Amino acid sequence: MAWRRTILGLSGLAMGLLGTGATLNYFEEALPTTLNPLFAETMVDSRAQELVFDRLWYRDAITNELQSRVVKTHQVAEAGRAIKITLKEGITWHDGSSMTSKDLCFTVKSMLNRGTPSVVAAAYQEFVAGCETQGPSVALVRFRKVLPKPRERLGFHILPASQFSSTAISPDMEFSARPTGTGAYKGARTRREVIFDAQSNTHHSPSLMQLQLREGGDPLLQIRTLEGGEVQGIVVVPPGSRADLRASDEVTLKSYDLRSWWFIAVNTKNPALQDKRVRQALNLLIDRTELREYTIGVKPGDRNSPCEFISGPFVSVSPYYNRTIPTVPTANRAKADALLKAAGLTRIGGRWHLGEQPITLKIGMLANLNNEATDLLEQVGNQLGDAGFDRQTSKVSADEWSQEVVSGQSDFDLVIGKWSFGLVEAVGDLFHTNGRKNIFGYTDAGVDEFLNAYEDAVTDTEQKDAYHKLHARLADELPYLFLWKLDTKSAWRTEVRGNIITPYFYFTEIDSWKVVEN
Amino acid sequence: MLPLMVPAIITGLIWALPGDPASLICPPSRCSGTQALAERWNLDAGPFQFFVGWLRDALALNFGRSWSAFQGMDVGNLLAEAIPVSLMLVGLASLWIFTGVFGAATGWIHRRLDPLLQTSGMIPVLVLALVGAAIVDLTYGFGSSGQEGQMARIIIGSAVLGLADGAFAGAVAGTRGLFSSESRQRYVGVAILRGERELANTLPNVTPALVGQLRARLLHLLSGAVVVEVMLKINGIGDLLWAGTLEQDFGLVLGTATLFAVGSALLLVLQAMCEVAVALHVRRSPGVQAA
Amino acid sequence: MMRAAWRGPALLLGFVAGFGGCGSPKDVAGPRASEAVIDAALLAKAWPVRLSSDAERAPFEADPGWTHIFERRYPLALMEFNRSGNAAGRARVHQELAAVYRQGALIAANATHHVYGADRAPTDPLALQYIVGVSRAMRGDAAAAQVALAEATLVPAVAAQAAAWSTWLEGGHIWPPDRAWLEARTGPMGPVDPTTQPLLMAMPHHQLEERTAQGATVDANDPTALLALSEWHLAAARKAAGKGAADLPLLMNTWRLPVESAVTGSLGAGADAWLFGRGALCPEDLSFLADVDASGPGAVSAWADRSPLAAALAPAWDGSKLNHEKVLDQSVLLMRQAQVAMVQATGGEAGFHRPFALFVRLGVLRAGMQVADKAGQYRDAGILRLEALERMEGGKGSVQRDPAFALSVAAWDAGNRSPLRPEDILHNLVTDFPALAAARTPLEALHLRLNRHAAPSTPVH
Amino acid sequence: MNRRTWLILALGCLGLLFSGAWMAPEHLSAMDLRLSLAGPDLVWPFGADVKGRPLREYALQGAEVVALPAITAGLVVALAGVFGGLLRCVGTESVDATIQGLGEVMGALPRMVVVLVVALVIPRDSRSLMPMALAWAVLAAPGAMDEAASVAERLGGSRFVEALRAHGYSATRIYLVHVVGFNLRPVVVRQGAETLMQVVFLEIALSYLALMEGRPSFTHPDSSRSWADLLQLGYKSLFPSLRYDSEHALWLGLSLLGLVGLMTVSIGRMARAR
Repeated sequence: MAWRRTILGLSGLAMGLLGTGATLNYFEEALPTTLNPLFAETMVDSRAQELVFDRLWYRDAITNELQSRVVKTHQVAEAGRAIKITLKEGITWHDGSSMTSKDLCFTVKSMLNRGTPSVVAAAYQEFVAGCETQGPSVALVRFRKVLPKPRERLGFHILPASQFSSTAISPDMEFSARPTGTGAYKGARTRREVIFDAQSNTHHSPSLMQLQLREGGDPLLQIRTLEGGEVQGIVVVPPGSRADLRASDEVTLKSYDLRSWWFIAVNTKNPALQDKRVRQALNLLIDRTELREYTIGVKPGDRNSPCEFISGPFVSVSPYYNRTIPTVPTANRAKADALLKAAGLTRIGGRWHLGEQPITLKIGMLANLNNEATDLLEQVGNQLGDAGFDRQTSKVSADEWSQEVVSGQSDFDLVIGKWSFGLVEAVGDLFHTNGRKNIFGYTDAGVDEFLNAYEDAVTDTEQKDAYHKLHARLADELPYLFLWKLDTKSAWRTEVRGNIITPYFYFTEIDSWKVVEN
Repeated sequence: MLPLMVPAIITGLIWALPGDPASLICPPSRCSGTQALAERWNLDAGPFQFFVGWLRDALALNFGRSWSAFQGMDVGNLLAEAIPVSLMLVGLASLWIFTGVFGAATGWIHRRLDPLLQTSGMIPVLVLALVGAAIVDLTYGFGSSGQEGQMARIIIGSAVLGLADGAFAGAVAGTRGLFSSESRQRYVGVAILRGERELANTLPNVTPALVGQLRARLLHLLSGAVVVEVMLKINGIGDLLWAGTLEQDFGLVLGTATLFAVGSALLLVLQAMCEVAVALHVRRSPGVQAA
Repeated sequence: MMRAAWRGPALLLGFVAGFGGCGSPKDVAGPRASEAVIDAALLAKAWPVRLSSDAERAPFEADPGWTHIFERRYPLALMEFNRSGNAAGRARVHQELAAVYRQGALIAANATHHVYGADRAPTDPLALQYIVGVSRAMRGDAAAAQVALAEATLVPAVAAQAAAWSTWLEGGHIWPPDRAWLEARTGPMGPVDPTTQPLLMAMPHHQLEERTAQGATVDANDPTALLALSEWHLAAARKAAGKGAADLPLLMNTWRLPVESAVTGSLGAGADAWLFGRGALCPEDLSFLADVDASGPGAVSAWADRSPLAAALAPAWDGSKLNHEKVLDQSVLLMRQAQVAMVQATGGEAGFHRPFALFVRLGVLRAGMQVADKAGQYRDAGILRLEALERMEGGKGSVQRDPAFALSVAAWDAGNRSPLRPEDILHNLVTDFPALAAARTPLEALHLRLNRHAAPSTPVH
Repeated sequence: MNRRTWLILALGCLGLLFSGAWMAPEHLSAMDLRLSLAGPDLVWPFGADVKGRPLREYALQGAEVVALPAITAGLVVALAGVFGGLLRCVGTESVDATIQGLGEVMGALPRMVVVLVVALVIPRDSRSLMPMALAWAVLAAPGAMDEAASVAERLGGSRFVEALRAHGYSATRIYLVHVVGFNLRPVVVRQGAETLMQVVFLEIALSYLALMEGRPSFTHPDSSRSWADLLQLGYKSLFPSLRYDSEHALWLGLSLLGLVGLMTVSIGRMARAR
C-alpha cells in the first residue's frame, strides 16, 4: 500500500507542479454550516459534501444508471435481509490511509448509534440493522426487513473510522470543518470561504486543481463579478438576473433539477389563527400573482414562467400533487371578509379585531430568500395590511431559523420559507405532530392519519392516494399557505466545460469539470 | 482581574439565555438529541463546573472549538490566525498615532494645521470604514476575500483606524497640550537660558502623562479595530468576536473576549513599566551638556 | 432589440416578442468575428442564412401562420393557414403534431415497460400486462410483448384488445399498424381533414384495481391512443402536402418508434416549408441524418462536403469516435459564423438573427447526438441531447422550443428510468397537447415506484 | 459666523430631523415597477428605489429611527460631563478615582461588541436604536466626564468655588451659572453633539452590516428603512461596471449625513465660549 500511496502522492504533486489543473471560483448562497454529511441542514451543505465524500451508490447524472465508485461487487444475502458488499481496492482517504470494510461498517454503526444526534442517520435507522466486516474489503450490511432493491436505498456517504474515537459522532468535531473523505476534493472551511483541493485517487481523477466556494451576497455584484470573469460560476441565479445572463455569450445558464416550493407557515397556536376559517381567509387575501410580479418579476401571462403556483406541499409536476385542488392565484377580499366574520372577527376602523383586541401578525422570512424574491416579506405584509391586519415584519437569520423557527420555538404568527427535495418528497417531518421540522408544532389527527397511511402503505399507489388526501386536507386546514415552486438555475462561464450538474447533489460528476481558454 | 472577570461574565450569560445551551451547538432541526453534546462540553453540570473546566483548558492554551459560527474549527487556531492580522492592523494604525505624537512634540506638525486636523478628526470610523469596504469590494470583486484583498483591507483599515474618530488629531493636540503646558514651567525657561534644549528637559517630565495618553489611544484603536475589521471583513480578532457574538457561539466568544481583556491588561502593565523606567531615569538626574 | 427588429415586418416583431421578451438592446448579443467552421458556400445553403434576406423571407412573412409555427403554437398556426389556404403550412403543422404524439407514445411505452414490466409488483393489476405488451411492441421487443399480452388475455376487461394486438404482431406486419386498425382499438377520431384536429379519447383509458386488501385504483392509459393520434396527423399531413407527401417518411425518420425501420432519401421541391424553424438547415442535412440512422456514424465523412451539419461534425469525428466536447464547441462556432453571414447578407444586425442562429447551434448538437448514439457513445449522446434541450430553452418564451425534440428527450429519460425531467417536460407541454396526459400516467407511476425504493432524505432549506 | 447664526443653523437641522421623524410613514408606499430607480424629475423630490417607491419615505423613516435615540444619547453624555465637572469642583478625590477606574474599564471594552450584545439581548418585537444609543452613551460618558473634569481643574476646581463663595455667591449660582453655564457649557455641549452624531453613524453602520450580511436589522423593524438603505442602494452607482442608475439615492444619503455633520458642528459652535 505504501508504494501506491507514494505514487499517488507524487502524481498529485506532479499535477500541482505542471499546473495542468485550474482553479474554479464560484459563489454559493451561503457558506456551508457543516461539511459532515451526517449533519447536512441546507442545500449548500449537501452540495459541498458531495465534493468531499463518496456515496455508497449514486445515480449517473446523464444516464441515471445506478453506480458506485467504491463498490466492486455486491450480492443480496440472507434472503433479501442483507447485502454483501465488496469494496474496490486501492481507494485511499484524503489522509493517505486505505478505505476498508471497517470504514463502511463504522459509518453504518455511527448512524445506528443513538449517541450520534443526526437527523440524516435517523432516516437510515428505520431500515438498516447493522454491519459486519468479513475481511478487509468485504462487509455485510443487514436490514430490518427485506429490501427489494437494497442498493437504491444505500445512498449514504462513507466516513473514515480512523478520524473518530467512537461511533458517537457529533457536529462540533473538527471533522465538520476539515473532513477527510474519499471524494475528488479535500475540503477545508476557513473564515470566509471553503477551499477544495484536488485529491488524486484510483476512483477519482479531477481536472480542476482547486475549487473555492464563497458566499455570494448582493446578486447584482455576483452577476457583474461573473460577467467580469473574476468568478466562474453562481450556483443559484435569482430569476430577476437571468435575462441578463441569458443574453450573454460569455455565460451559460444551466438547469439545476431541485424540487423547491415556497410557503407561509401559519402559527395555529395563535388564538386568532386557531380557527381554520381565518387561515383560509389569509390564503384568499394573498394575491400571489401580484406577489410573483413584484418580487420575482414574472409578468402575468409570461410563457414558461420559472415560478408556478401550488396548492399543496408538493411541486405541481409531482405525482403526489393533487391536481383536483385548485391554486389561489389572486385575492378574493369579499370571500375572505365573509370567512373572517364567520370566525368571529370584527372589523373596527378598518382593522380586524379578535374580541376587543386588534390583530397584529408577526411575520418572519428566512433572510436569504430575499435574494431570490426581493421584498417578498414586505409585499406579503403590505397585502395583509391592506386587508386590515396590523403587522410586524422581520427577517430571520439562518442561525435563528435553525435554532428557533424550524424547531418550533419561534413566536412568529407567519413564517415565509422554502423547502427543497430530491426524488423523495416525504413531508412527514413538516406536518406530523412528531415531525422534526414542524415549524409551529402543528397537530391535526387527520393529517397524522394520512402521513401514517403513507408510511404504512403496501403499494406505491396507496402512498400516492395517501398524499393526495393529505394535500386536500392541508389545502383545507392550511397550516401553511402554499405559494409557488421556483425553478433553480445556475450560471457558469463558457470556459467551464464538462460541467454536468447532477439533480439535487450538483457536484457528483465533478471529475469531468474543467476550465479551458475560449 | 479583567482576564478572569470577562469569561466569568460570559459564562453567566450562557446560563442567563433561555433554552438549552447545547442546542446552540446543534439545533433540533439538525440534531435529534443534545445530551451527549452537553456532557462533552460540561454544559450538563452548571455554570461553575463549566467555567472552571474552560479556565483549566484555557491555561493549557486549549480554547476548545467553535460552537456554531465556524463549527468544528479550533478556537486556538482561529485566534492564532487572527492575532497577527489584528496586530498588523492596530500596529499600522498606531504608526499614525506615533507620527502625530512625534510631529507634535518636535513641532514638525505646525500649529496652523490643528483646525484642519480637528475637523478631519470628526469623521467617525464607521463612515470611513463604510467607504473603505465599498472600495475594496468593488475593486477586488471575488478576490476581495482572498489574500490580496485581505492585505488591501488591512491597509485601508489601518488608515481608517488611524485617522477617524480624531485618533491622529487627538494624538497631535494631546501631545502639543502636554508639551506646551510643561514648557511654561520655570525650570524649562532656566534650562533654555543655560543653553539646554527644551525637549531634553520637558520630555522626562511629560513622559508618564504621554505614556498614559498613548495607552488610552492604543486602547481606543483596539476597540475601534472591531468596527474596522467587521466593516472591512478583515480576518482579525475583532471580527471573530463579532461573528461569535452574532451567532451566540460562546466557544468562540469566551476565547476572543478574554484575549481582548488580556490585551488591555497588558497595556496597563506596559504603562506601569514605562512610568517606573522614567522615574528611575529622572532619579539618575542625567547631566545635560552645556552649549 | 425592438429597435433592431423594427426593420422587419410584423412577423419579425412576432419572432422577437416570442423569443426575446427581454426587451432591452443588450439582449441581442451581437455576432463575434470568428474563424470559419465550415465552408461559407455550404453555410449559405442553411435556411437561417438564406432567409435572412428580406426577399427570401417574404413568403413566410406574408402568412402569420409561420410566426405561430416558429413559436410552436400549432392550433393558431392551423387557424391562420386555413384562413390563407396555405396547404404547405397545414402539412407542416400536422407533420409536427404527428412527431409530438409519436414521441408521447414512446414516453408512455418506456415508462410502462419499466414500472409494470421490469419493476412489476405482485400487487399490480394483471390487466396492466396489456399496456406492457403494447409498450414492449412499440419498443421493438415482440417476443416479450407476446408474453405480456398472453397474460392480459386472461383479464376480460382487456382480453379483446390484447388478443387483437397479439394477432397483429403475429401477422408480421410492417410498422406502424394501419390507422383504421388503430382507431378500432382506441375509438373513432373523426375523418382525416387537414383543416381540423382529431377527436380525443377520454382518459383514463382504464381504471384497474390493485391486488391488495385495500384494492387501490390504478389509472392506466393505452399508448395505442397516442400512436393513433400520430397516424391521424400523418394522414392529414399527407392529404395537405399533396405531392410533398413523399417527403414525410424522411421528415418523420427522426421521430420514429424504435420498432420502425429507418428510411433514407432526400426532400423534394419546396423544402423550405419543411425546414423553416428546424435544426436541419438544408435538405442535405435531413438526408445526412437519415443516412446516419441507416448506415451509421461513418456518414459524417460521406456528407461533409454537402451537409453543413456533417461538415460541422467532421472535425469531431475521428473515424471511430465522436469527440462530444468538440461538438459542443463547433455548435457555438457555427452559430457565430451563421450570425456573421446573416449580418453580411442583410448589411446589419437584426433582432431575428440570434433566434435564427440558435437553430444552427441546436442542429449541430442534435446531429452530434444522433452520430454519438450510432457510434455506441450512449453517455456522450446523452450529454449532447441534454445540452440541446438546455439551449432550446434559450430565450424567455422559448420560441426555439421544439416539443417533439423535448418529448424525445423525455422518452430517452423514461427509458433510463429517470422520471423527474420528463415530468417537467410533459407538465410544460400538456396544456398545449392534452392528449399527452396519456404518457404522464405511466411516468408518474414510475416515479412513485422509484421513490418507494430510493435512499431516504429529509427536506432542507 | 457669530453664535446666533450657528444657533439658527442648529435649530434648523434639529427641526428638519424631528419634523422628518414626525412625518415618517409606518410602511413604505406600494411598489410601482414602472418607476424603478426613477429620478427626482419623475418622483419628486428625491426619486424612487428599484421597486418605484419614493426615497422621500426612506429619508423620513431613517430620521424616525435615529432622531430620539441620538438626541437622548447626546443629552446623557452632556449630563455626564456636567456631573464629572461638578464633582471635580466639589473636590472628592475618591469619586475622581472611581470615575477614572470606570473610564479604564469602559475604555477596555470594544464598543461595537457591547452594542451588539445589547442588540441581541433586546427582544425582536421591541427592536429599536434607543437601547444601543444609551449603551453607546454610557460607554462615552467616562471620557466626557474626564474632559469636563479637566476643564474644571484648569478653572481651579474647588479653589474656584471657594473664591466665588467668598464673593458671596449662592451655591446654585456658582455651580449652575458659573461652573456649568460659563465654563463647562462649551465642552459638554460639544461632547453631547458628537455623541449624537456618533449614534446616527452607529445606526447606519449596524444597518449597513445587516443589509450586507442579509440579516434582520439590529436597530429598527424590517418594515422600515434606515439611511443605510439609501447608501447601500446608491453606492453601486459609483461603479459604471454595475450599470446601476441609483446616484440619486447616494446623493440623498450623503446629504443626510452632511446634515447631521452640520448639526453637530453648529451645536458645538453655538455653545462655544465668548
